[in-house]
Amino acid sequence: MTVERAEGLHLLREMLRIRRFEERCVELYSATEIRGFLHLYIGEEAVAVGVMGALAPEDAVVATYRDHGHALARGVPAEAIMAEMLGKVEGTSRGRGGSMHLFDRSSRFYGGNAIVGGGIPLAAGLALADAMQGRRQVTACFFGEGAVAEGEFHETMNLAALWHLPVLFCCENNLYAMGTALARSEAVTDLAMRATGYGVPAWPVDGMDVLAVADAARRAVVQVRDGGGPVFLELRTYRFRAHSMYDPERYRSKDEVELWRRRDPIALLTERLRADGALGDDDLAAMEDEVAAELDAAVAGARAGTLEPVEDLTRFVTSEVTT
Amino acid sequence: MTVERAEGLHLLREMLRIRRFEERCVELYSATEIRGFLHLYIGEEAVAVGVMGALAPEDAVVATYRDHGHALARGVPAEAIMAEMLGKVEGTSRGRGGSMHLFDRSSRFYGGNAIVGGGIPLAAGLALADAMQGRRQVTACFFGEGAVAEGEFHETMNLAALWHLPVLFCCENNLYAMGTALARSEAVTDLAMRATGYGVPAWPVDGMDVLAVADAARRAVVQVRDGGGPVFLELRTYRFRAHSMYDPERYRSKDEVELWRRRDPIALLTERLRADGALGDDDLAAMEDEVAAELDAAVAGARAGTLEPVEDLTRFVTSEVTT
Amino acid sequence: MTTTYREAVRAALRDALTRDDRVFLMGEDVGRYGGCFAVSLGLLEEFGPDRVRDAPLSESAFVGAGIGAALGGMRPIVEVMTVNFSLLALDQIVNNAATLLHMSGGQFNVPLVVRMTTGAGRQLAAQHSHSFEGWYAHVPGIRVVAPATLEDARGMLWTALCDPDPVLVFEHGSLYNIEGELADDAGAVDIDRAAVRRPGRDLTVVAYGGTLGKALAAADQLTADGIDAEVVDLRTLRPLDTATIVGSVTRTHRAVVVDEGWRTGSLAAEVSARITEEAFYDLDAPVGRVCSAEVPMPYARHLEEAALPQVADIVAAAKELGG
Amino acid sequence: MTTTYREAVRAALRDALTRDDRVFLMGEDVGRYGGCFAVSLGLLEEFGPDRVRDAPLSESAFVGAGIGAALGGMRPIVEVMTVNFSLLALDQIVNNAATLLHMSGGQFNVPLVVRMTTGAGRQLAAQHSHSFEGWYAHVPGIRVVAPATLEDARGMLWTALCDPDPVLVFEHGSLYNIEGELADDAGAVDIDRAAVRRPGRDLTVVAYGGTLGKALAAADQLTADGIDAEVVDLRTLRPLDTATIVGSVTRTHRAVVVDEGWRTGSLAAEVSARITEEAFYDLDAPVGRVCSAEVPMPYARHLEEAALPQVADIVAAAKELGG
Ligand SMILES: Cc1ncc(C[n+]2csc(CCOP(=O)(O)OP(=O)(O)O)c2C)c(N)n1
Ligand SMILES: Cc1ncc(C[n+]2csc(CCOP(=O)(O)OP(=O)(O)O)c2C)c(N)n1
Ligand SMILES: [Mg+2]
Ligand SMILES: [Mg+2]
Repeated sequence: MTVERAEGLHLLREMLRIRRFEERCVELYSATEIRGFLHLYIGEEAVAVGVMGALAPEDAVVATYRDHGHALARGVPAEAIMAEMLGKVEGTSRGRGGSMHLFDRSSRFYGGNAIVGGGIPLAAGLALADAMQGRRQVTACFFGEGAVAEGEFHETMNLAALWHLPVLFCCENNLYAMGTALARSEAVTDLAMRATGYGVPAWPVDGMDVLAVADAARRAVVQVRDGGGPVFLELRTYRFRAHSMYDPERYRSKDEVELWRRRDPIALLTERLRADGALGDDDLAAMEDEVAAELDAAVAGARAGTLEPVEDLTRFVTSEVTT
Repeated sequence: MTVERAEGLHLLREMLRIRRFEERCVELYSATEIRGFLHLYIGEEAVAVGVMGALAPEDAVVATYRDHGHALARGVPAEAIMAEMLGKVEGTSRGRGGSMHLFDRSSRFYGGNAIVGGGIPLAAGLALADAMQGRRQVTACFFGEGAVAEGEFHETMNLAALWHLPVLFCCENNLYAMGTALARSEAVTDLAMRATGYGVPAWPVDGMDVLAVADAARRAVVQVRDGGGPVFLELRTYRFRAHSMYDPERYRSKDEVELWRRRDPIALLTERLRADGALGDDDLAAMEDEVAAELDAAVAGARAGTLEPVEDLTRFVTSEVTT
Repeated sequence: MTTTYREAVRAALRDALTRDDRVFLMGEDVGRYGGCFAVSLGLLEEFGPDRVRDAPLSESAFVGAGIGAALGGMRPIVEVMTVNFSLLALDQIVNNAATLLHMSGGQFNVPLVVRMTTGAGRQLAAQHSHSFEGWYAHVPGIRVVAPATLEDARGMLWTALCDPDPVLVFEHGSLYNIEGELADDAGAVDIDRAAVRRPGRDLTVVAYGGTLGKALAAADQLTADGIDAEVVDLRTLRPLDTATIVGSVTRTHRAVVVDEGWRTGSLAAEVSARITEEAFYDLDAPVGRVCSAEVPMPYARHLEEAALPQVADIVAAAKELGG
Repeated sequence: MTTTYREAVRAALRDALTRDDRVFLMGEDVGRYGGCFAVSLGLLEEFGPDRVRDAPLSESAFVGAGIGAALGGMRPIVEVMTVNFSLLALDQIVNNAATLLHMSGGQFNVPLVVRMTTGAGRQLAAQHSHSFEGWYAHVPGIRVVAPATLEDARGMLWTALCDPDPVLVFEHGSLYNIEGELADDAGAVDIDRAAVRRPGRDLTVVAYGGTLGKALAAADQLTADGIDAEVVDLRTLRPLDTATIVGSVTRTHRAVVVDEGWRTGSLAAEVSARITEEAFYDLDAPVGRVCSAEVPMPYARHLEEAALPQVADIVAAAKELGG
């Protein structure tokens, strides 16, 4: 498939933003500026970047606790995300959600859910609301392959298929749920095949090739938006780092990780663009500089943010204005 | 397939026992001797009778709230079941369970579960215990087609397939979950096909033909007992009466019910045995008399039963002896 | 006009569906079957299958879909047949409905109404007789109401729909058939305040939902003993209207709290603790509790009656406080 | 020897797996990952994948399978990573584990142990910081324990496994790293009685699990104000050892109950109500409660600290009671 230069550079920049953002998070976590659980998206950038590119601004997104990449690719400002992780009022959730609970009304980003499978029924409901109100909108729902074992996945797949709901199910198959390999969690590991069992069109995608993801997502979104009912994408990817910040990684071999690192989505696209002559050394350096500048500003801005007054502890338990 | 006379008569008698038992229940319910919810098995007799015949005494059974047929076919005395519904100490559960919660330790009958899908995980656990203790036993788990939409069904199907557990899943597809037709509950209505999606061998069976059920169950049980892992049987049947004692039946047409009544499992087998010259009018009359006598005694015995003293209200909340 | 509690709820549903086309009713058998307790009978014919939506047996998916639909601009009324089954959807209610507003720093409120039947008294045994509304009343972010009168059955729903946050409505199964007079122009009522249903000088009896009638009957009997009891109907279980409760107790100096939940950890414990915290020096005797015995509900009628709070128990508890 | 709470739990698991081959550990990531809190690290290597069994992300299936395995003669220890996720298995625990013995009229007991982490304090936000052990303590048919010391972490498990009925063990996440001395021959301890961890004359502070340490610290601080506080560790949340609690309060005449759950409907409410019911005339002041603020747990450290019961809050509550 041919890649238009502008699009190629855009995809590369977006993946780079996520990669570098996550690396900043590691630093801030080690410096104990970020606390709690921190799940990095390093290695999986092509998935969020490829899918988000296919969505329209009025579409909706539901993500998991591993949500920095989704938020960034959806256009949530890096500074707001960073401020959230520093627990600041300027954060996406005023510092009340943290890394696992990023939300953004303006881009219809519905979080940031830390219960495995917990966000999936929400996506069906968002799609139901669109369908009942005659809006030609798509709800993209991200979840890991581990969630496929949850009852909430099953119930929602059936409901979405039964009611023909405009949901794009994006299964991020990174082969592990914490330390549990797919084969120890699913009797049938061909997840796209599993999805078709619900009568939902499904196909596997190379989740390390952002162009393949973008292409598959575009086709899927068209089908969903045109009233074709839900579509399921199995995005085959890999997490290069620990499940959360620290984990012994006794469940997979260094060789396996090494093998996958050779298919680093950013390296793959870089090669590709170089080969096409669409990317030169200085282009890349410039891009890195822009991203670094953006993240420097994001971290500085986040640090300069303010803390919610303790007197406001119980705000947002119930709504302050009637809608 | 040829039917051995003795077996044919046995199957007929067992189905007749259930049919007549349920008819007695209707009388006693109208007389308010039986209270609470009462779900009748009339029309579905071939399923329980056919499957139970394939099980060994040391096997285990998990049923639903529509459990009279399963209990009778498993050999639980009619009097104990009747006494349970009259709330007597002599009942299968000392009158504490009622119609929906029949239990019998001696035949490894684990109830009688009134949460749709709630018994399914138990069956996997019973099978796991057999497997871990090296017992070549089978656990038969009955549930309605409505339960297929529940998360507990999905999670357990995967677990049983993944761990290769000796469970015989018996899906009683009577086409309705209360008033909800299968097509309004499942996007894919071919349930046997759905089961194969979990890597579980599955096949549909004519649930109105007790010989077909018995044959399918025999083959399935052999496979499960020999370590072949779980098997799923979709038993296509129909409930001739309301979901529970009373229901408006606004969800299905009289014609549809009439059509299915023409495939009454008892009538079908009777014809068959007559045709084979294995059953004469007086054989049938004699059988009816024996069943009537058994049920007269059961009702009389149940009525003569005793009520648990109110002082014992909180017994059996925790065990009285350490096991 | 003379009407029943069931008809009052139905009138409220019809009214809501008529007034606001964002409102829809979703749940198991709410449509073709007419509702398992015949509450929504006729609404499918009137409003169509889109707005009176039969759901598969997937409690967590359709409750979660209700949350998502609320996020998407609809005003869903989700019916969970009974509180017993709501345990299967508890994750969605607790981890999503109740927390999304806060986790999103105030961005996403969830205008959802969930109706469910609660309580015992119809010999439905251990899996169909729970009273878990006290558990829901523990959760910040949701409002919990329990209509005990025709006026509240008719009027609470619309107010709940106008609430920007999730509201759970608990209808006690024994109330549907109660009959009485309801003003033709009966409409929305507040869902904030408890109500004094019977003024009295000597003792405060606090009750709600299914036990209000028993509390009033007990109050009548107590007059024979020269005890003039005041009966307070909680109406809203969260947030509790402590002012009305404490106001009454500071006048009467004695209180008995009636609750169909198991005694330990009951809502009655919370009411008792609050009364002691806020009116300790006004109390002439310790706050009494009349709750259910700590036993899974037995089927047998005499045992179920013994397990549930009865008028005689309330009378006895009241006399024990002396005065 | 010096050891940690984590090591004490691991020693208890190893001991149980060694002593009784019916015992096995089942849950998410208990094996290859070594347990999400490293509690079961090394046990897979020692006892093999059959007895240290990694389960898919199917909380309701593997908890239900644990119940079934217990029925089948095994002694399962099921680990649910955290109480937050246990909501997905609540139906199995409440409707099966807790009720089967009673529903079967005493025929089927469930010798199951379920371990889970509970509590907040690590900035894990609204979906990972619940304390629902109070809910479980509401349910007849199960025993609930909360080891707060090294001795109890080491000794409660074996006693729980000897119990013929279900026992839930709640380990507060903040305890795993506490270090201290444990006798080399430390073994089984009772799971019936509360313990006076610090004798005192002026006031009783009731706490358990994660709040015991704070209660003891508060007691130390109170000496400075000349208040000699007695600290009672509940240890077993169901059944509550009312005798020990009330015995203490009748001596001290004042009580403060500490509980990390939300205040409304907390276990502290039950303890408060019982003290008032049984020691009203011995009380010099109303029973105080120190619980969590009624807000989904915020991520930001200063807000989380403000939401949780702290030593200073206990000290303040104690002083408020005067004396
Ligand atoms: C219901 C539930 N169970 C367990 C957990 C703990 N947990 C958090 S992430 C995770 C692994 C999920 O794996 P997967 O769905 O593949 O997503 P990934 O982390 O690989 O992106 C687990 C078990 C949880 N958050 N929710
Ligand atoms: C979890 C749950 N949801 C709802 C109900 C109410 N209910 C009882 S039986 C039933 C229909 C079940 O249909 P199916 O599984 O097909 O079994 P059938 O009654 O047809 O034998 C429903 C909805 C329940 N008991 N449990
Ligand atoms: Mg994964
Ligand atoms: Mg059915």
